[in-house]
Amino acid sequence: MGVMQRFNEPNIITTSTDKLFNWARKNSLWPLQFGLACCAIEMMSTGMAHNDLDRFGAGFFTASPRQADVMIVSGTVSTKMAERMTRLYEQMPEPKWVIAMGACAISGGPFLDGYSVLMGADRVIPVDVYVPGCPPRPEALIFGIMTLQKKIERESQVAYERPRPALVDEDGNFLEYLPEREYTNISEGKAPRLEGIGELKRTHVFERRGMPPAAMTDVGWIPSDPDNTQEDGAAEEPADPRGTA
Amino acid sequence: MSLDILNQEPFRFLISFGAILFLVLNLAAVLTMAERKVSAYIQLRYGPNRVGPRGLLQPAADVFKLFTKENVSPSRADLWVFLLAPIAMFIPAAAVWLVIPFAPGAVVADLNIAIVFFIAITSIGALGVIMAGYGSRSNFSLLGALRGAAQMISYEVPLILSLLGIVMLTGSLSLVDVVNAQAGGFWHWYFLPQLPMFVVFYIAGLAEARRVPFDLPEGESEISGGFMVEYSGMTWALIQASEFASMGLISAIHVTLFLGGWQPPIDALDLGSFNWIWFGLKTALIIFTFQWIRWTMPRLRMDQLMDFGWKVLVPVCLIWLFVTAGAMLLLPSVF
Amino acid sequence: MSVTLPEGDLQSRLERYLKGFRNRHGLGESAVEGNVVRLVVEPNILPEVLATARDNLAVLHLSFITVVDLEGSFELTYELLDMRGGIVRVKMRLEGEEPVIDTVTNIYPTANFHEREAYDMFGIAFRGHPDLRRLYMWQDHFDHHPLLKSFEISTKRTFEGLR
Amino acid sequence: MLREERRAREQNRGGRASGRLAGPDVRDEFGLETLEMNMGPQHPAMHGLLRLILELDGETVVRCDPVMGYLHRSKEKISENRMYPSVVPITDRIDYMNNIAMEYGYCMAVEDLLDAEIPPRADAIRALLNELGRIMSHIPSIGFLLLELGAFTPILYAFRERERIQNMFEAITGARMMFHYIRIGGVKADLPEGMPEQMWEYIEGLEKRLKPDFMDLIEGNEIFIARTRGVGKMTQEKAIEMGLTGPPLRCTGVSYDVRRDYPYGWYKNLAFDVITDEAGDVEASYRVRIGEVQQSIRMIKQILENLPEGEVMADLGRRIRPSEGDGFGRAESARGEYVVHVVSDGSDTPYRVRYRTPCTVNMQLLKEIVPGHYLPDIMPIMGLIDPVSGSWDK
Repeated sequence: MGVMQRFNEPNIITTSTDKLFNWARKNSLWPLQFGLACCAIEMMSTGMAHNDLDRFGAGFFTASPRQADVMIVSGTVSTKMAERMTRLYEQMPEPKWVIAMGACAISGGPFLDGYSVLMGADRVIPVDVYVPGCPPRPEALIFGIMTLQKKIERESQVAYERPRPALVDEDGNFLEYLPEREYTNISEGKAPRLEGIGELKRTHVFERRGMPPAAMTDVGWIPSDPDNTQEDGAAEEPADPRGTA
Repeated sequence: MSLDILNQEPFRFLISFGAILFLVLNLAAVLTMAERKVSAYIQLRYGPNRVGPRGLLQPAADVFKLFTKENVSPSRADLWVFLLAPIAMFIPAAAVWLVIPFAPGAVVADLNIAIVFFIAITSIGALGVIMAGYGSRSNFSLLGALRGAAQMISYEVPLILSLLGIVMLTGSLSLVDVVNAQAGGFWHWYFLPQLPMFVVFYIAGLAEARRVPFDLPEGESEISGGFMVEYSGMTWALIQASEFASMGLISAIHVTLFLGGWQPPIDALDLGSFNWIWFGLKTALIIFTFQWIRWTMPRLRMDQLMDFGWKVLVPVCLIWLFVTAGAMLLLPSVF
Repeated sequence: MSVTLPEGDLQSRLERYLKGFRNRHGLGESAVEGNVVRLVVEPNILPEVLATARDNLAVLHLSFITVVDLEGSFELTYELLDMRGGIVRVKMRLEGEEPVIDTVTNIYPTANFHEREAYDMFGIAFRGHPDLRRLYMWQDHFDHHPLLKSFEISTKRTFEGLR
Repeated sequence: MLREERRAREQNRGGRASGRLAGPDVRDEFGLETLEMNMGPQHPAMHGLLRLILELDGETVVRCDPVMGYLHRSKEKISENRMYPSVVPITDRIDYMNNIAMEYGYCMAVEDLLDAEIPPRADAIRALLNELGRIMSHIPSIGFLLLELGAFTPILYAFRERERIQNMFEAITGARMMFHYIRIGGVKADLPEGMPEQMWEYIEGLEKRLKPDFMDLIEGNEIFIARTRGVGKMTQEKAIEMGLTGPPLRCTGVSYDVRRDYPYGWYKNLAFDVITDEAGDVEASYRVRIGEVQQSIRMIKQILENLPEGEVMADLGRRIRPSEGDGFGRAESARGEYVVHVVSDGSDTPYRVRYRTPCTVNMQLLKEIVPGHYLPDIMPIMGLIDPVSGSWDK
């Protein structure tokens, strides 16, 4: 509501409408019908008769992201899927929330070692509630939704300005999630036939010590060529814990 | 004196129009709630029960949330068409309520061509579907719109044909006349002599209201929302409201034409000006059967839908028209 | 219209398979072990051996193709089932870092996805494959063949590592 | 008709034709194009993360190209870097609707390497849970088929049964979905006290409920028959050519079941029928699945009637270190033939683990069978294959 943002500080109008809007939003959280992996079965189980998610007004699973309020990332996010997931997140209209369901969506879980697995959904989209478990029980997901409801209750449209950490640190690194992302045309085109196969890089050591290299947090990550990095110097310098834009 | 002014023409019309709009919007909200509750009980669940007493405030929460939701319009969309489509869908669904008699004397406009008005206005709804699908410029919505156009235009034919029997019997196109002609107990209602037409109107009405098994334009599991795949926030809410309003409208017309409108089942139960209770009860019954079918049946395919419409419903209508006409010719004393 | 699956005694059937392969292709190292006919073939005669299996011996089902990276060479296992208890296991050794082998999709169309997977994971090129694209990984964003032993992931967990 | 072909033909004619009728190929003369559409990876009916690149002519599908890999979790690579016992949780997550068969296949492969003897009670419990898992997978599959046809309610009835079975599994294994119950050399623990009786009671109840809750509701429905009969029809040759296994193969009439033809574990002692159907369409696959649920009930009853006593775990030592060689484990999962091929180099970790998942192979069917069908027919065909994305992507 653009009207409310004209106020500089909270007043009786914004706080009372806050109450109404937050009440409405928290009681009508429509999840996106977005089953990624194993946890999707438990997510469905949550919506089914035994643990009826519809009791909380959250049982309407929308097929289109345009009508959804909350995205339940239910399962492992592979690097191939990460771009699609980000796009779905950006297609959802504001206000929107994300629940990371299960160990894989939180950190990569049992597939942390894998070469094709994103280390948690929060590397590409902001996550509000984490529901641990592999997979979490339906009760745990319901608890996650209720936690999200509590979080929504505390939201306000206009608030006193609080001192916030700077967006950019001294080195010029961005500290917050920035939705700017280049979409490349990923086409499943024809492979290079026999003559093209020789050009592929054959040897690569895939390392994950501590935090991943900064470029890896982005979707469409290409592991840096060890030869190139030596030539370019600090172009792809890994192990920046905050990640760069 | 002061109240008499309200009964004068411009004021009377404006007030009743406001009342109808209020009724339609509330009907949509109540029907969403009813839909969720009915589906829940069919599916061995409870349905919404946390918001307000027994979950009755759930539609209010939904509506306020949709009000405050961002309204996304795709960058490649045809913006005017995209934004006008929900309105083009909602207005016909609301306008036909003007000619429906709710109780003796309680009708906003007693048109003498009310049935033609109904037919003409409801066919605008198909235009809204096409606009929504074309304007969103998405493959899914385009498919939904094409399906919607084909389906709604095809099922208009049996819908209109099934009304003709009643027009012949009544000799009038006014809905008030139709209701008055059914006075004197439920055996005088038209669903008995016009039983095939009653069924055809019911089925074609399901298709007109885009309900399962004819919800191909939406086809949630096929084209994930069809023509409304790109709508969000209030525009989506308006589309939903018009869907539910048109469902209520089809039920109300169905009741008015075949189930005696506000006429009580037997004369002893006549409630005078409170006869709208009968009208409401009958409409609610029809709506419940709509919802019952919605949560029980699978969806038809496009070609099967067309086959059913043109090869089954239309011939049935035509045959029964001839039967009705023949009966009126041969047994003029009865009719 | 209908497919006839082999019937009769399993042992005699296996002997018949073995004899059929030996008569046509030689194959000195082949033997029957349990319900398995083990064949070791040279890569260049693989399509002929598989064609014999399908057309002459009516072993209709290609179950899977396993590729094992032996660092320097690849071992391929084609497992064929006659769907009635008998197994024909064709093993062969492909030398070289970037091997090329003839496709068997014209004999067993089901090999399509198996070969695409082998190309994706190991970079083995199948000559004559109708649609050789990567199956799982990105065509243009992931330039490695991840199941090669030269592609290491950093967490190797061993028994000693537990302590 | 492929777009390239048309383009080539247009070029031969010298550019795009004008709107006049000039030849027999009317569609091209008008310059009509097919619609390219992208279904998935996020789509309600794609059973997870499948992407279909479709080319539509009206509502008819001209070309269908499945693109997989959106849930590729590098399970084979991870398995190579783990010790033998700790691969079992990874196999659990392959086919997450029917996990127990996945564990079973892997453990059989390692036991084949080790030449281990499994105690009979462990074997019987494995078969028991495998069949229970099959019911747990098949009944929701039927529900999903109906859900994608537009009927929402059967899935809730199906998940009610699944929930009850999951409760029993939780009592036995400690987990609702990812059991890690079948271990190399046996099973983790014996059945809890009173579980056979509880299971018997449930199975009796399911046998009674199966007809009123599922068969009566689904089979008589005219719309269900109209949507599924003759849809996705394939011949036996086609099915075998495509390497199909499981219900998609058996619904064409080819009687092939790993449990009978390559018997393993306790299945040698059980009497059961391999359910086949002649029609080879979606409705037939539904009938095959219902029949298999009934056969599973029959098998569970047989196992429960004479459940052997004794240990449930063979003594293989703490450190599992098979000698060099190949180990094969072939099991019938709910979706078809599941094979694990373990190659050992004599160390703690497997040198190579190959999972032959049924869904990957069955998915080839889409490319062959969908063209020519209408767009809404894709959903019942997906129900015919009933893939699980963890299983086709590994």
